[in-house]
Order: sequence, then structure tokens, then C-alpha cells
Amino acid sequence: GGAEPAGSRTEVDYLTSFSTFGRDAYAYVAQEKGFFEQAGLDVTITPGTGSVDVLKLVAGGRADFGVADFTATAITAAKEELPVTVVAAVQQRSLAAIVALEGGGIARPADLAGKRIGDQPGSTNQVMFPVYAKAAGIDPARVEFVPSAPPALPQLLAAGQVDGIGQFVVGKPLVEAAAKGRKAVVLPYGDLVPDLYGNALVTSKDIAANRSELARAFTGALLKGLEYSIQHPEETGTILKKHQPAQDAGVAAAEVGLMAPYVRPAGFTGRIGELTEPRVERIVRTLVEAGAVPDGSVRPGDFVSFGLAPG
Amino acid sequence: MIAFQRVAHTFGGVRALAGIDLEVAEHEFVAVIGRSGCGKSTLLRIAAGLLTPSRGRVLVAGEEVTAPCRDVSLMFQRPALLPWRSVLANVLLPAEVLGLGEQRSRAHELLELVGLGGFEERLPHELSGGMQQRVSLCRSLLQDPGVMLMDEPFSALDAITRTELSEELQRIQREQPRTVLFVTHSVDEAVLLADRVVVLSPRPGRVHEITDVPLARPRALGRAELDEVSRAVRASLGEVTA
Amino acid sequence: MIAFQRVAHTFGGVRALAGIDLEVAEHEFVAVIGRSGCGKSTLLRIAAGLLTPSRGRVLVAGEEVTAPCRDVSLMFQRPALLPWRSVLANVLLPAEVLGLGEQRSRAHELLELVGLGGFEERLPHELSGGMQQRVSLCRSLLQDPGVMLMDEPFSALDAITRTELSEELQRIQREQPRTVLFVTHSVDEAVLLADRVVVLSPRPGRVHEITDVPLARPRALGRAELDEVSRAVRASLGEVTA
Amino acid sequence: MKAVLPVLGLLAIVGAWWLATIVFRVDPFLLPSPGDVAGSFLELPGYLLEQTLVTSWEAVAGFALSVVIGVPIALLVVGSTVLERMFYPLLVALNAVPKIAVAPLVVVWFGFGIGSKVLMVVLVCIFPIVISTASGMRSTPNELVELFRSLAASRAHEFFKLRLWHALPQIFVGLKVSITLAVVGAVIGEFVGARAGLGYVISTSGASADTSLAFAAMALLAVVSVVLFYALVLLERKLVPWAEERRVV
Amino acid sequence: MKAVLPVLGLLAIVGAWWLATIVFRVDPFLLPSPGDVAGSFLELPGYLLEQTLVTSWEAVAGFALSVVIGVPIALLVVGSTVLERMFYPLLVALNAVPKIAVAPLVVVWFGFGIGSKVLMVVLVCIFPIVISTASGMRSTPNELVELFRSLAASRAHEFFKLRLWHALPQIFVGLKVSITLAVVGAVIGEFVGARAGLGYVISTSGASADTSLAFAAMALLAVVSVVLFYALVLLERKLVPWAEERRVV
Ligand SMILES: Nc1ncnc2c1ncn2[C@@H]1O[C@H](COP(=O)(O)OP(=O)(O)OP(=O)(O)O)[C@@H](O)[C@H]1O
Ligand SMILES: Nc1ncnc2c1ncn2[C@@H]1O[C@H](COP(=O)(O)OP(=O)(O)OP(=O)(O)O)[C@@H](O)[C@H]1O
Ligand SMILES: [Mg+2]
Ligand SMILES: [Mg+2]
Repeated sequence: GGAEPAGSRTEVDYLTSFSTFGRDAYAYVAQEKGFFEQAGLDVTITPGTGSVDVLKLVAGGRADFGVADFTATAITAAKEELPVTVVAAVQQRSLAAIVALEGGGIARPADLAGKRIGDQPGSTNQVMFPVYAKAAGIDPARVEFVPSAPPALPQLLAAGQVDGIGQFVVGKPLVEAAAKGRKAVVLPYGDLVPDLYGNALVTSKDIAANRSELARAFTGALLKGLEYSIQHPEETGTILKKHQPAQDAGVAAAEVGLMAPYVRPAGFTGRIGELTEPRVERIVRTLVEAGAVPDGSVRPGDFVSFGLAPG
Repeated sequence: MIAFQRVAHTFGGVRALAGIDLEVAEHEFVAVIGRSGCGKSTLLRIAAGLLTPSRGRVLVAGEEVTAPCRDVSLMFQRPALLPWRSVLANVLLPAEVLGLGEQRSRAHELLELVGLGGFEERLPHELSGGMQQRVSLCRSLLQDPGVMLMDEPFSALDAITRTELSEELQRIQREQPRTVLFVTHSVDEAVLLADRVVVLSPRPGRVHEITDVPLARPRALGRAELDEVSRAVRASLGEVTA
Repeated sequence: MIAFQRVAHTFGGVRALAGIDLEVAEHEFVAVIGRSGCGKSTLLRIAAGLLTPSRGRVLVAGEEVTAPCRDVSLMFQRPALLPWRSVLANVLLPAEVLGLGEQRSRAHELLELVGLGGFEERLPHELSGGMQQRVSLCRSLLQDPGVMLMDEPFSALDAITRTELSEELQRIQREQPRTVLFVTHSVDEAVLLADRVVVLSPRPGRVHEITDVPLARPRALGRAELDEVSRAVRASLGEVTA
Repeated sequence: MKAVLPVLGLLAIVGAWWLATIVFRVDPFLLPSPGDVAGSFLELPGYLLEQTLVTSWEAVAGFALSVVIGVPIALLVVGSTVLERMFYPLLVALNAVPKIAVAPLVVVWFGFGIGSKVLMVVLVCIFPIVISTASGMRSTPNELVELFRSLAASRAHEFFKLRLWHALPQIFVGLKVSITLAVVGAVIGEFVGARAGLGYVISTSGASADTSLAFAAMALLAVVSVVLFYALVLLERKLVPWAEERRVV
Repeated sequence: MKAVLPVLGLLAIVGAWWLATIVFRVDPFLLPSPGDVAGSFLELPGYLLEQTLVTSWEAVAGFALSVVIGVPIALLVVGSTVLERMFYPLLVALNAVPKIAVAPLVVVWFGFGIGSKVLMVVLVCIFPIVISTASGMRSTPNELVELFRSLAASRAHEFFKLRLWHALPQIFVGLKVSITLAVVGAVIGEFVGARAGLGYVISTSGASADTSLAFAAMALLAVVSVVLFYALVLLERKLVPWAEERRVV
């Protein structure tokens, strides 16, 4: 690549979902491999600070694109009427999971009854827990959620302050690193609630409506990076380390490896990043059932641009 | 020049001054003498416009005093020097604040005069009590106003310095007469310097008696005529004690 | 009781004292007189153990002074009152600090004596300069030590209060003699009160001359014998000026 | 008159805020209008007041503890140059650690209860208290220190009868800075792990995208701060009347 | 001697920390040992120093701006009781808002660059500066104020030739509190949205369970704080020599 000078390329601001872990490394891969450049884009990557902040920054025009949890996006869109819209699903299945440590009394979903789970208030894991609990056949009221900040969660689990934590499945190596060799038990929501998407690529409604070419170009380049990344986890780790020296290439590669089956699950035949209206409708219904959004407050078209999504 | 009209002042229950009536003519030098706590400092602060009297009023140059004015200087009972300024810079303060222009050489002169040559660059805390008082005196003289209010300006000084500075004050007054209201505890000093000596009664302060000093100038301490007037003032002071 | 042995002191370039040799006998009252800035306060601070002299040493009761000691009181040139304490509480400070037990009635007595009855509960800033000085005097008297160092204790007072307090000091001294080193600018006061008057030369301070006052007590101002000694002291002071 | 001015100031600011949200058409998800915020409060007044009490109590407890610990530290630091040189830099260093970053440690050691919040409050409050107390005690006029020395006063007397009194007005400056930090400290403690309190409300509402609820909680925080601050001002008036007139003796 | 004591203090604390990690067998992900932390630093020294410079610059810029804004505010507040009554409570309220909670607002308005960090620093620094400056200027001895009044001095002269000078020692207390808060403020700003700086290192490493890297970053923060703090102490010695001896005139 590298044919065009930066000056003639369109400048784009992009926010990762949270910090610069392996799960968000594909943007750096797209950068490093020249996918953005080939698409005529000059992208600045900034680490995000969580779904709601990312949505606000995109809505406020500080960033053109960002990655946020799909469920959180749906809830926020319903409650705050943010002018944002989803243009691609990064993971076809939710990464949300309850993570515990082996020997800590949690091995199966049924073991969760009567346990203490540490989690960020309002996270997907907590919001969707009733749905998950129902699918697992346990009473959600018998599980206590202890609110806590995300960075503290692995430590709290390792120190035994809580029995389990809300975490993304890709956080497993991280938790195991914190727990110094103890194995982690991961209970992914996706196993029991397969409809849920993971993260989503969002942009402002303004860009979706008036600069759809840009949205398409960016989405394409980013998803190309995502595809390359899940095919080359080791290289992804190295690229991330190059851009973010504070990150551990090995941990990042392991995360990418874990994430691959969620981006493209076994048996999935669609295109990477695909979004389908029936699935989104089912998700909205689930959210209404879980009490996360009022009935009738949001329709799929309000926060998803199916026309811009791949597939 | 200065006219106190039935000036009275009470500080939260303490009657400091009770009905002062006093006129000071232009270029007159009036000494005020009285027991400690009888309200002398209060009188000067009222004349300077720092304090509004509870009753009565003060006129300076025919106008009622409501705020301090640049033509009146007050030398405080305590030196009140700025601790962060050198001696010289303290003396120059009025020139800066009043915009009197370049006064360095005059400040040096004044400091030399009061025996502080060589201490110009010291900070106040490096001076003895009497030296600080002399700095304060220089500052007050630098202001060069029409009306000078002086609150025990020589109290911390030894007899010889006192005499020297009294003579200096007489000389200045001869060369360029000013209206002066001068608080002192020394009867001899009052008689030496003043045209009239006002004796205040003890708290609450009232004008007890005014003694004229009808003597030619320059005067010098120790002359018999002065002693005579001094005796009269002492007698008047003695009466108020009884 | 107090012995200065070749005591000299220099403050960053300023020679304040140059070789003071002086002995004060037990129960003797010695007055120190000298030009402003000649080192009198410095001398007292050295004797009180607040300042270590650059050279020489001071013995009190035969022991070298290295730190302040409870049997020596120092009355400062400035009142140094604690602004948050009432007049009474300020006077009682030494009793608290030295653990002298209940001294309230004595404090009241002392305040009455100096004419501050009724001001016990006032804060220092509500007093005139002379009144503050009297509070400081009461505080110093309450300490009731064997050795009293007094730095111009009457400088802010009027002549009558001064005389009253001098008499009071003489009475106290008669009833319960103490060793006193007393700085003053008033020759008359020095001669009235002291057994000996020490005249210091101007900066750097040195003992210029010591005048004995061989007069019986009680003495009263205005007596001819006193005037004679006064004249001698004045002459000695005059010499140091020349 | 006294009460009118703060109200006027408040109205001015709220007015400016309202105008800003209208004129610049600030998106409500960024900065909700005062009306939205008031609406959020009126939906859950009882609950929010309960959370306010929780946070206030944590802040006050931590603040009180900071005074109890901080003033003696200041005494030690002023009393001994050796201690000062050894430990002052460490205190500075401690203060520079972002509290939110050590939060997990704090929660692990002190649990999810009030303990971890109080510790957070102490961590943010102690430095201003120590430094203002120490500096106030140091600035005691030499003539008063010499007075105590001349009385052969013990160190304890010099500290408790002189320096601490002299320092009181400056200590109050430290206390006033600390009390507003205390509230922030409690909230940060609640961000990290709590089941109640205004910080919990803010972090929950942030995640569920209820910006006006978050602002309502912050408005309550501001009220708590202002109330605690002026309580200190009142206490100062009671305790330090001699300094109020700013006279010198 | 002067340099030995702080080093001793440091050694004492680091020793205690090391011992604690060994004796209590504190898990390294909670509290890594000093050795681990040093190791983390030595892996990326150049990168970490670069981040340190970024954060220091933000802190210093924000601090300087706070002084430039805060001192005039204090002048206004001292100069006018009306302004004080109207706006002091608002300043208190502003200080009570947890900065991390308004972060998205700040980033939307000021961007991901240095602007939003400097604003954060100003928000945390300004209050101690205003309050200490105001209180210092208020405590000017009455006799000096009367001196200026007797000279019929203008307000400007009274403020700039008297009150501000008198307040300097107290202003420095405010500055010293602020400078350590400035570093924390910059870090919080970086938590919120940044591409560089020690706060960025902490937030990325903290969550990737690289606790010793986070602690290395915090140790660097502490160093920055201590250096800036003692730079102020030096400046104070230069500017306020008359107060150093704590004499009164
Ligand atoms: N702290 C100090 N630092 C520097 N110089 C000082 C200090 N204290 C006193 N001096 C100097 O020492 C000399 C003697 O001062 P001292 O206060 O003893 O004089 P004094 O005889 O008491 O004068 P006065 O009658 O005016 O009180 C003066 O020249 C003064 O400048
Ligand atoms: N700020 C104040 N508050 C309350 N009372 C005061 C105040 N200033 C002075 N007084 C009272 O007013 C009376 C007169 O005080 P003033 O200072 O005028 O006396 P003075 O004649 O100057 O005495 P001195 O010769 O001792 O200086 C005193 O009784 C004092 O207690
Ligand atoms: Mg007076
Ligand atoms: Mg002296």
C-alpha cells in the first residue's frame, strides 16, 4: 500500500471499545497492514473507555466510529435517543460470560445459585443475567451482584472477595494471569443465549445518512483487519505490542485466539460483521423481557443501519 | 486646619473619647498628652479618616473627614513596617503609593538623618525596636503632607536620639511649616516642640486643659522658660489624676 | 548572680555587642541605658538563654546559661501577647506553663494594680499600646522569678502611670528582693530605681561607664540627690555620643 | 441579604446552564438541562436522599479520621526536622498516587463495606490537613515562640498552647479544602465497589445511560459539599473569633 | 545530611513494602514487590519516561493555568463580599463534582489531546489555590491595612503591594497542595481518553493484570510529584525569604 499521500486521504477518528487489549487489536492490524490506507482513509486510533462513553463521544462528534457493546448500544439508544447507529457486528456471539476460578465452587451454570458475582453496574453481563439465568434454569434473585469497577474485577476474584465476575470470554488469560496459574472456569452467555451479538461498530446517524461511502469504506477496511487478525493471532499480538508497548504480545495473541470462534462461530456462513433484522428484533424483545428497556421504546431500525452492514 | 467637633467614640462598651472639641490652626504644632488608654490613638485615627467617630465630626481644611486623604499622614504608634521590604523600600512606600516620583535620594537623606545610614538594604526584622520606629518616622516624613499626625513617634528612642530628632523636626517645621498633631508621653518634648499642649483627661478622653507655649524658636531643652511651662503642664496632668 | 564574661555578638555582619563584662549581684537592681540599637535587647536575650552569644558567656547563679530557665523572666520590648487569649488568660500564661498552681486572684490583683481592672476579659487587640504593655508587665510579675530581665517596660506609658509603677516596683523589690536587669531610655527612671546604672556605648555595645546610685530607699522623683546622679549619668551618655 | 446573594449566584449559574443547553443545543446525553435533572430527582427523591446520607456519612467519618491522624502527623513533622526530611517526600508521593488506581487493593483489604470508602476519604483528605497544619504551626511569630522559650516551656506546651492555636486559621483552610475532597473521595470509593451511595448511583446510571440521573446525583453531591463546607465556616467563626477581625497584636 | 534523610525514608518505606510482600505473602497482582516493579520499569524505560514527560507537561501546564485563573478569582472574592457570597458556594460545589464522572463532557468539548487533560488539572487545582490565596489575603494584619488606607492607597495598591505579598506564604501552601493534585488530575484526564501519558499506561496495564507495570507508572508519578513539590519549595525559599525565618515585625 502506501500509494497516496496522507493529505488526500479522509481523516477518520476511531475509538476502541475499552483500552487496547488483544480483543481490540484488529484496528491496529488494519492500520499496520495498510487496509485503511488502501481505502483512502487516514485513521487515528484512540483507546475508548467503555461502551457508554464511546457512544457519547461518537454521538457528540468527537469520534467518527467506535466500538461498543451491542446490548449497551440498544439500551442507550432506547433511553437517551443518541444519534448513533450500528453498522457492523464485530462478534456474532456475545463475549459476555461469568468467569470463576476452578475449585471455587462454580463449574456449571447451576452452581451460580447463592454465589456472589462482582461486576460493573449496568454491564451487559448484569443486565442480561436474568435471561441467562432463565435459560440455565436458576432463580436470578438467588445470585448476588456486587458492583465494582472493571479493572478491579480479576483482582477481586483472585483475592476471593467474590466467587465469580462478569467478564468477556477473552478475559480468561487475564484472569488466569491474575490468579497465578489457577485455571479459570468460563460460562459464556452465548452458550445459552446464542442470539446476542458481541461488540458492534457504531457511527453517528449523520455519517450513516450523509457519508455512507465513508461508512462503507471504513467498515470494510476494519473488518478486513478483523479477519486478518483472527487468522493470525501471533502476528496480531506483535503488531499490538509495536503500537502499544505496554501490552503483552502473548496475552493479546491468546485473547485473539479465544475471540476467533465468536467472530466467526462454527457453522456460521455469513460474512464477518453481518447483522440481520430478525435477530436484532429478537434481541430487543429479550431486553424488554429482562426489563432493561421499556416495551415499545426502541425498534431495530432506530439503532441499526442494516443497509450499511455487511451481508 | 483640623477641627474636632464634639467627637466621641465608644468601642463595644468601652467609652474611649467623650466629646472632644479642638481646633488646630494651619501650620500650628499641637501636642496631645494624656494617660495611657485615654483615647489619643483613637483621636488620631479618627482625624486620619481610618475610624468614623460614634458621634461628632472632624473637619480637615474645612471638609468633613470621611476617608483617608493624601495630604494627611499618620505615623502609627507601632512601626507597621512591611516585613518583606527592605528598610529603603519601606521608606519609599508612600512615594510609590501616592505616585510622588523618584524619591530615592531623599529617602537616603532621611535615613542618614535618623542614623540608619548603612541599614538601607536590611529587612525590618534585623532592626532593633527603636530603629524600626525611626524607619517609620522616615516613611512618614517622605510623604511630605500638609497635615502630620504623629502617635508617640519617639517613644522607643533614647534621650539623645530623641533630642536630635526633635531638633530636626523643629528645623523642618521652620523651613516648611506644617500642621502637626503630635501625641507624646513626654511633657518636656511637648513643651519643646508645640505651640499648644492639650492635656486629655483619663478614659473617656476629654480636653482637660490647653496650655500655650509662648516661647520663641528655636528652643532647646533645659532652658528655664521651658521648665516653667512644663511645670504648668505637669500640674494640669496631676489634676486629672486626682 | 548574673555574670557577663566578654560577651560579644554579631548578627550577619552587624556587630551588636563587643565584649561585655558585667556582674550583677544577688538582689541587685541594675539599669542599662544606651543609644537605640546599641545591643540592649540583645544583651537581655543572651542573658535569658534565647540567644547564644558569638563569643563569651553568661553565668546565672554560677551556671553557664545555655537555655532559658524557669527562675529567669524576660519582659520583652514589645508586648508579645497571645491574640486568642483574654487579658486575664495572657497574664496567667506563666502559671500554666510553669505549673505555678492557682494564681487567678493574684492575676486580678496585678491587673488592678496597673489600672486594668475591668479589662480582664477583653482580647489584646481591644487595648491601647500602653495597656498591652501593662498586661505584659503583669505577666512578667506573675512569674515571680529570682531574676527579672525587663526591656523598656514603661516606654509606652505616660509619666504618671510610669511613676506609679516605678513606686510599685520599688515596693515589690523591698518586700521581696530580686535580681533585676532593667533596660530603659529614661535616665531619671534608671536613677530612681537602680543600685547601679550601666551606660553602654553605641553599636557595637560595650560597657562605657557604671554609675553607682548610693541613695537610700524609698526614693522619689524630683529629689535633688537624684538629680545629681542623673546629671552624672547624662554626662556619661553625652560622652559616648561625641 | 446574606441568604439572598448565594441564591442569586445559584440562579445565575443554573440560568446560564439552562441557556447554554438551549442556545448551543447541547445534546442532553452530554449535559442534560436543569429541568431534566430536577425531573430525575423528583422521580426518586427518597432513594436519592438515602444514598446522599450514605455518602455524607462516609465523607464525614473519613474526614474526622483524617483530622485525628493528620494533625498529629503535622505535629511530628514540625517537631522534628529529621522526621520531616524523611517522611514529607513520602507523604507527597502518597498523595500523587491516583486513588482510583489503588482502589482494588483497598477493596481487597477493606472489603465492600464502609471501611474501603473511609480509607479512600482519608487518603485524599490527609495531605491538605497535614500541610496546612504544619505550615501554620511553622509560621508562628518568632516573638511568641521566644516568649514560650523564655518560660522554659516544654515542647508540648509550645505546641498545644501556642503553635496549634496560632495555626488554627490556616488549619481551617486545609480543612475546607479537605472537606470537599472528602466527598469526592467517598464517591471514588463507591465507584470501586459499593452497593449504595451517590457514587454508586452515578456509576450505575452511567452504565445504563441515564445521564440526568447521574447529574442529579452530582447536584446532590454538590449540595452535601456546600453544606459541609459552610458548617466548617461556622465552626471557624466560633473557634477563631480573634482572627476574624484580622487584627494583629 | 540533607540528602541522606529523604533517601533513608525512602529506603525505610521500600524495605517495609518488600518485607510486607514477603512476610504476608501478598499476591503480586495486588501489590507487586519492589523488585517486580523495578523489573517492569527496566523492560520499557524509554517508553515510560516518554509517558512521564507527557503527564508532567499536562500537570505543569494545567497548574500554571490554575494559578493564572485562581489568583484573580481570589482577588475578586476578597475584594467584594457580594461576589464572595454569590460565587464561593458555586466554587465549592464545582469542586465536589467527581471529575471522572463528567469526563465524556470534557472530552467532547476539549478533545483527546492535551486540552481535556489541562482542563481536568485546572478543575482539581483551582480550589486550593483560590481558597488559600483568599484566606491569606484576608489575614493581612489590620495595622498594615490601616497603613495603606492612611496613604489613601487604591484597591489595586492594597492588593498588589500588600495583601498579595502578605498572602505569599499561605499561597504557597495552596500551591503545594495543588501541585500534587495536578499530577492526579492529569492522570484522571488520561484515564478518560488519551493516547499517551502515565495515566494511560495505568489504565491499560491495570486492566491487563500487569500490576507491576501499573505500579511502575505510579512510582514514576510519585517521583514527578515529589520533584514538582520540591521545585515549589525552592521557589518559595527564593520568593519568601522574609517568612522563612518566621519572624514578625
Ligand atoms: N535578628 C537580628 N538580625 C540581624 N540583626 C539584628 C537582629 N536583632 C538585632 N540586630 C541588630 O543588632 C543591633 C542591636 O539590636 P538590639 O535590638 O539589641 O538594640 P537595642 O539596644 O535593644 O535598641 P533599641 O533601644 O532600639 O531597642 C542592631 O543594630 C540591630 O540591627
Ligand atoms: N479596636 C478596639 N476595640 C475595642 N476597644 C478599643 C479598640 N481600640 C482602642 N480601644 C479602647 O479605647 C481606649 C482608648 O484607646 P487608645 O488606643 O486610643 O488609647 P491611647 O490614648 O492611645 O493609649 P496609649 O497611650 O496606651 O497608646 C482604650 O481603653 C482601649 O481599650
Ligand atoms: Mg496610643
Ligand atoms: Mg531594644
